[in-house]
Amino acid sequence: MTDPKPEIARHPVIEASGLNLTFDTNDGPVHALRDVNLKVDKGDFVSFIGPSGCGKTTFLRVMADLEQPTSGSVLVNGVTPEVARKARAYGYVFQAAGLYPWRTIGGNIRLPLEIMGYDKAAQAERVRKVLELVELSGFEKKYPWQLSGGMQQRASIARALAFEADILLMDEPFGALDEIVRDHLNEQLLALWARTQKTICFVTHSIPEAVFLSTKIVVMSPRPGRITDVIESPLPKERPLEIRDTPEFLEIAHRVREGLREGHAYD
Amino acid sequence: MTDPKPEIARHPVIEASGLNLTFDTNDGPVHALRDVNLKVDKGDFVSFIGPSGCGKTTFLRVMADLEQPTSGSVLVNGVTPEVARKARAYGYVFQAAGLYPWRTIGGNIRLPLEIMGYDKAAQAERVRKVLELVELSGFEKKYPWQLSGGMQQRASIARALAFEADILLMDEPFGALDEIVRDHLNEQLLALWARTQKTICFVTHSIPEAVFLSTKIVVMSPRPGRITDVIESPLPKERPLEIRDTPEFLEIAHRVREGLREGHAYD
Amino acid sequence: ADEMTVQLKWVTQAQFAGYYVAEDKGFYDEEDLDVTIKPGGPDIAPVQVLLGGGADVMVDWLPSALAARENGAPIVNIAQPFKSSGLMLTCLKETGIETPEDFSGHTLGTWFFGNELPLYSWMSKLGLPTDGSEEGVTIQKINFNVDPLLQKQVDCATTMTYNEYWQVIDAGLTPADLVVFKYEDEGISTLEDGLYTTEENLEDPEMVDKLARFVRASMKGWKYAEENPDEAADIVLENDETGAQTEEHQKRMMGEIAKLTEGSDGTLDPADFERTVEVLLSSGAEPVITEDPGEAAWTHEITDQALN
Amino acid sequence: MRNVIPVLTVVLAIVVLWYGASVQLNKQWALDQAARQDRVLSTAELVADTWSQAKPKLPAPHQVAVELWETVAQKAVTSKRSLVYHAWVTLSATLLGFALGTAFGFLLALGIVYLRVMDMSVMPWVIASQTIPILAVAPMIIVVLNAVGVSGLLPKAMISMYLSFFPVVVGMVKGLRSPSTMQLDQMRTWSATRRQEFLRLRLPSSLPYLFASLKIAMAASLVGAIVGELPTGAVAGLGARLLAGSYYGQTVQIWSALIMAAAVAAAAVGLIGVIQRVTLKRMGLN
Amino acid sequence: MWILLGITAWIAGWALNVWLAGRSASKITALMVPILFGLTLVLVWEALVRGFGISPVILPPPSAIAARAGESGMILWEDFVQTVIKGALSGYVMGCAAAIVTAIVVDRFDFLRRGLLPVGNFVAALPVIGIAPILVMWFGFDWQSKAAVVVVMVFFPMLVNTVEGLRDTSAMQRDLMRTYAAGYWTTLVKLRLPAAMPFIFNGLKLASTLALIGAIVAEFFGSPIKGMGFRISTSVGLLQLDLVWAEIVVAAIAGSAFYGGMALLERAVTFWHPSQRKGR
Ligand SMILES: Nc1ncnc2c1ncn2[C@@H]1O[C@H](COP(=O)(O)OP(=O)(O)OP(=O)(O)O)[C@@H](O)[C@H]1O
Ligand SMILES: Nc1ncnc2c1ncn2[C@@H]1O[C@H](COP(=O)(O)OP(=O)(O)OP(=O)(O)O)[C@@H](O)[C@H]1O
Ligand SMILES: Cc1ncc(C[n+]2csc(CCO)c2C)c(N)n1
Ligand SMILES: [Mg+2]
Ligand SMILES: [Mg+2]
Repeated sequence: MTDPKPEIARHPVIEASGLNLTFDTNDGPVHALRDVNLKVDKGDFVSFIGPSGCGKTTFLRVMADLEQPTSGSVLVNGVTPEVARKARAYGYVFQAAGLYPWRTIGGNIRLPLEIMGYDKAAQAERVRKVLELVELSGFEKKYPWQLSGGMQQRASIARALAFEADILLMDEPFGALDEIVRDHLNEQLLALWARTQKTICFVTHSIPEAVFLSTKIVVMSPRPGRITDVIESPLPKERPLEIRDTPEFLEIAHRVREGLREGHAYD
Repeated sequence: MTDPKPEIARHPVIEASGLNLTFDTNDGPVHALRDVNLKVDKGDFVSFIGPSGCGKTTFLRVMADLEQPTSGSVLVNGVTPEVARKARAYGYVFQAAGLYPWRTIGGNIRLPLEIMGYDKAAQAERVRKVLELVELSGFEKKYPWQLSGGMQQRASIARALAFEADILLMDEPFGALDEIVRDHLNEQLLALWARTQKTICFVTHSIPEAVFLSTKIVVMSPRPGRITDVIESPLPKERPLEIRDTPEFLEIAHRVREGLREGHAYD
Repeated sequence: ADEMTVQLKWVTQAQFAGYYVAEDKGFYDEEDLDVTIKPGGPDIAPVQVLLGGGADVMVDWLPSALAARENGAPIVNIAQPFKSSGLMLTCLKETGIETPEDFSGHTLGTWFFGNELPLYSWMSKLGLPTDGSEEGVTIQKINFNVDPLLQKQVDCATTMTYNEYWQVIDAGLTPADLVVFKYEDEGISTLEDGLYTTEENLEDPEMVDKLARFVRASMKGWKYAEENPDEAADIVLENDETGAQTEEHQKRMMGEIAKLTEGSDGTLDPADFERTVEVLLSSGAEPVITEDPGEAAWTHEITDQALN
Repeated sequence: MRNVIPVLTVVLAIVVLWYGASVQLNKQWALDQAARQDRVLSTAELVADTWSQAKPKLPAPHQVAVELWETVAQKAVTSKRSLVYHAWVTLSATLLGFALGTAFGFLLALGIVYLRVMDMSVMPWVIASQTIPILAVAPMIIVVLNAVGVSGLLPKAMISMYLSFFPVVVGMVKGLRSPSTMQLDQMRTWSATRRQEFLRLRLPSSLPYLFASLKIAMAASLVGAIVGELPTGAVAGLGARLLAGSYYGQTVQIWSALIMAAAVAAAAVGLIGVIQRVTLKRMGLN
Repeated sequence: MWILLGITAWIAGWALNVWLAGRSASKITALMVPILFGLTLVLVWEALVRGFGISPVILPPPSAIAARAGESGMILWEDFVQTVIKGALSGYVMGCAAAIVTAIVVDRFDFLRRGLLPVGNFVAALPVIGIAPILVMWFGFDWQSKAAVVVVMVFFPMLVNTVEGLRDTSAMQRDLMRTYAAGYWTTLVKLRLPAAMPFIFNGLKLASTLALIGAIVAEFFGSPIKGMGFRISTSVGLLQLDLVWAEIVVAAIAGSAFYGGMALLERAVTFWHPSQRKGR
């Protein structure tokens, strides 16, 4: 998204303004989000990065109406998250795979389709397609525990892609995978995103991953959880893996790393 | 360990020859390790890297006498793993923290010391020292669930360091940590290793981590699990974080990546 | 003093007044006996206690004693303080039953454990099938209380002249609301509360002597109780551990009991024994005894020795 | 404490239902009695009568409350007519049986966890043992024990034990096996002895299961003690009260004995709950 | 002599089992070992009864029980039908169904959960032997009152287990349903009930032994003149202990089979649960 967009012409997909969220715990309040402002446009690929406990998950959950902000507001496509959720605007990939053990891989992917009332034929077709996408064709009849951790992760990504939600919220989806698989899935995700014009919010701990994937990188900092930097990526939409050795790439990575370091207590 | 060592003069710390391990499962045998040969010398820092399911954990478990090889042999300090285990030669850090919830952090670290019959004063002294090492002083009285995931990981590392085992077996100890914390702990581990001359076997999914830490990088490949490459690192023992930008470093990283890629089905 | 344990057939009540009186009045002491009286209950089979060594003598009814004997328990009647039977069938008048001929189509509740046999033999005498058909009667097992009658789950129920009948009255029904058939009158009576011991005990002369002394003292107790019913009832009440008995009820019970022990000096009348066996064998139902046990099941040895 | 209002509401609902049920179940007798005396009852009279019968099918709550008050508060605790006395008799057998059952169940669980033979052979029979109706066997147990010279509190306690060991075995087997493979492997890498492994790992991790089992075992033990009282002459104890009440159709007495039994059980179970909370808290678990 | 034989039988049986258990675990050894153990117990019983000359009216030897069971097959069958099929099974089905429905309601309304469960705990502590006579008084002598006792006995364990099970979904699994905007019923059917199955089966297994005992015990307090409880209670009075034990054996077999059946069903339904999977 290097070309400038007419900001006013349409609603931003996500618009958080003055967002605060405080958890009340026994040892006092935890400020998970403090004065968070962010605008995400249609087709953006936004990465969230920051130390453990800085509120990345919480922010995603607020967008998905799984958590209520203490003050401030979030608008999704100009409506509240609740309305958006009821309109089934989201595909959510949780930090852990979270497949239902009593359903096969196919059954797990079919679950949201059943709930949303797709007919049988459409269900089968979609399951086939997304399984292919994450390279799990042939595993449809297996149960989750018969798959390795990485395969489970991919199945859960497939589940979120099966119904065509416009907004994808992904919480460290590639956390448990090794570098090679991760690279591979990064490429796949980018291709999918380029093809479908989805808006993606993506949490990661990996700086290269964030830089490689995103049009916008949000750096966060803990206690209280807040946004410390928003970096618009100048990288082109077409991104071969080799782009990671270009100076632009390293530059952005450096900026992210600096931002991150500020959030830590060391040095 | 760039200087050549007299190989015959002393026993290698770990010597695997012709090692095979097959798991019998319902759907037939799984070849977790096939014809594995490896020699680890005293003071080596060996990293194991490879795709999920290639037998890294299994290999570490065989060394620690937690799994019996189907054929072939492993010798630890010239004796069988069982004898070495009974002589308490190992400190083992498992993939997950695995702290006992009913003991405080201090209590958890004290546990192996109690079992090995250290006296009270020695226990207290050692607990204090290792807590300092992993920067958890002040958390001795806390229970595991009162700590963040990263702190739990560090506590479990401290537990393995508390009794002075000569061999440290670490299975993805830094898996759940973000980049900054990880860098920090990498430095700490290197310092400890340099100071104590321990032999360390270290499993990781991160190529930079493996290259940064090791004197020897073992690349493995799945189905059947086997060693495909053993890379002796030419990097000096003194390793500031910046070494990661040197050409030598990138070179080795490249070689590891290539080795890894071969183990995968893609491209 | 010689120790001795007696196992009763039922809970502490005036039915066993003779033994409590003998204990309380020192009649056992006079015979140099130290007697322990164990109360019974629905879950206690006195025979088991006797054979298990938990008691030396037991109070039991002849039908169940004979059943036990046939099943391999070598027990013998050594005395029979109760001359007549207190069993009867109590019916609600409102059901229209006035004579035994009216039974057909009704439900008769009886205790089991051998108590059902006289009823079966009565029914077979009357020619009434007991299969629950319209022309016949339905036999229903009831527990040792009168609730089923009061709640009209049965039309007639087994009662004792000295206990359950009065519970019906106490519940608020009047004798006019009831029709009773005494087993004694219907010719189906069987021998109740007798004293029994094992064949093994009877082979031991020392034990025989002890038993004779026990029977002598107990009969003395019974005769005292007959003559002083109110005092006997008080003694029973004092010995009741559950604290559930009432004075009024026990005094009345003692009065009724006295009628049953009247005329017995403790000696078993062989004719009564024969009659009981006959009733049991003629019941037509699943028989608890299949053959006449004959004279092996009773002895006069103890009573003869006691009464001399 | 935030449970107080919901609990009170439910209790209130039960009491209301109870009063209604008393009317329903007792009215037959009231009507019959009236008919026998040629009287006609008004609704008010009918209701009043059903709530005050001497031997109701279902006594009204206040009748039970009055009986409880009279037998608990207004009698010396040593009196045979005091329900506290009877409750104590039952409780003592319960506690002894509970202790025996817990110990036995614990040992059995140890055997099952550590000995492969026992694991394979004993468990099905432990389950089968619990399908035997104890009420049928209790008299025989009492007699057999009597025959070998055991009498008094112990036979009753044995029956309590028979009922209470089962939940302990099941819970402890599960609990002693609850440590993860990783935790067991850790112990191996430290080459801990079996004893150390048991004391430092298996036992602590089984405690939550143990407490859950103990609560069930305590309730079962009370049932066992009551069952055990019946064939011991039913001279004293809540079981004896139940029985005596049943011979004489004293429903009010039955119900107050029942309520007392439930209260004793609830108190004993509650006590275990307190111990559980204190222990687990000291161990840092919740 | 007999006592010696008993001790020998015990040692031999145990040794054989140790040997069997030491060998690789096949289906056959898994079945053989408990059967052998049971046989050993029976042998020891027989030997002890004969050795100590215990009267058959106190404890009959297994041989006598077997003989009696052979003779009285018809009676045993009739009693089995009356007690197990009519009483226990119907009560079990009603009680468990009612408990599951109640659990769903209780789970829906937190107020009820907090109010009902503590009170239910108290009610569950009421001993059966106290409740049975009352229910027999209310529901009559036939199987209906037995079913009622069974309902009362199984209801609470089942309720507690189901409530527990319905709560046993992870926050993530529930959140996933929320992101699909799934309604209460969809969530119940597609997530909470399947997730609750291991707990529900725990309850069903527990309830299976309770049901049988409940039905038998209830018959002690009033029954038509058939039924296992009836036979047991009256035969004790007649000292026909062999018949009593034959009934007890039938009860134990029926109960174990019932339990085993539930365990098999559990295996089929909750095959996915870690406790049902071997290895890792
Ligand atoms: N339900 C909750 N109750 C109380 N505190 C909470 C809750 N959920 C999150 N928190 C706190 O809010 C803060 C932000 O948590 P969050 O899960 O959003 O972090 P995160 O950035 O996703 O971290 P990670 O990288 O570990 O996933 C943390 O301090 C956490 O302890
Ligand atoms: N107990 C077991 N039974 C059967 N198969 C097993 C067992 N343990 C491991 N395996 C199999 O052996 C192979 C090697 O497993 P291992 O855990 O060593 O992999 P790994 O290299 O540590 O993978 P990861 O990166 O996921 O930790 C895998 O295919 C695994 O499925
Ligand atoms: C075999 C047999 N066992 C027990 C009793 C019970 N019982 C003994 S005496 C008595 C009268 C109580 O008022 C009762 C009910 C019985 N009748 N027959
Ligand atoms: Mg998170
Ligand atoms: Mg591993």
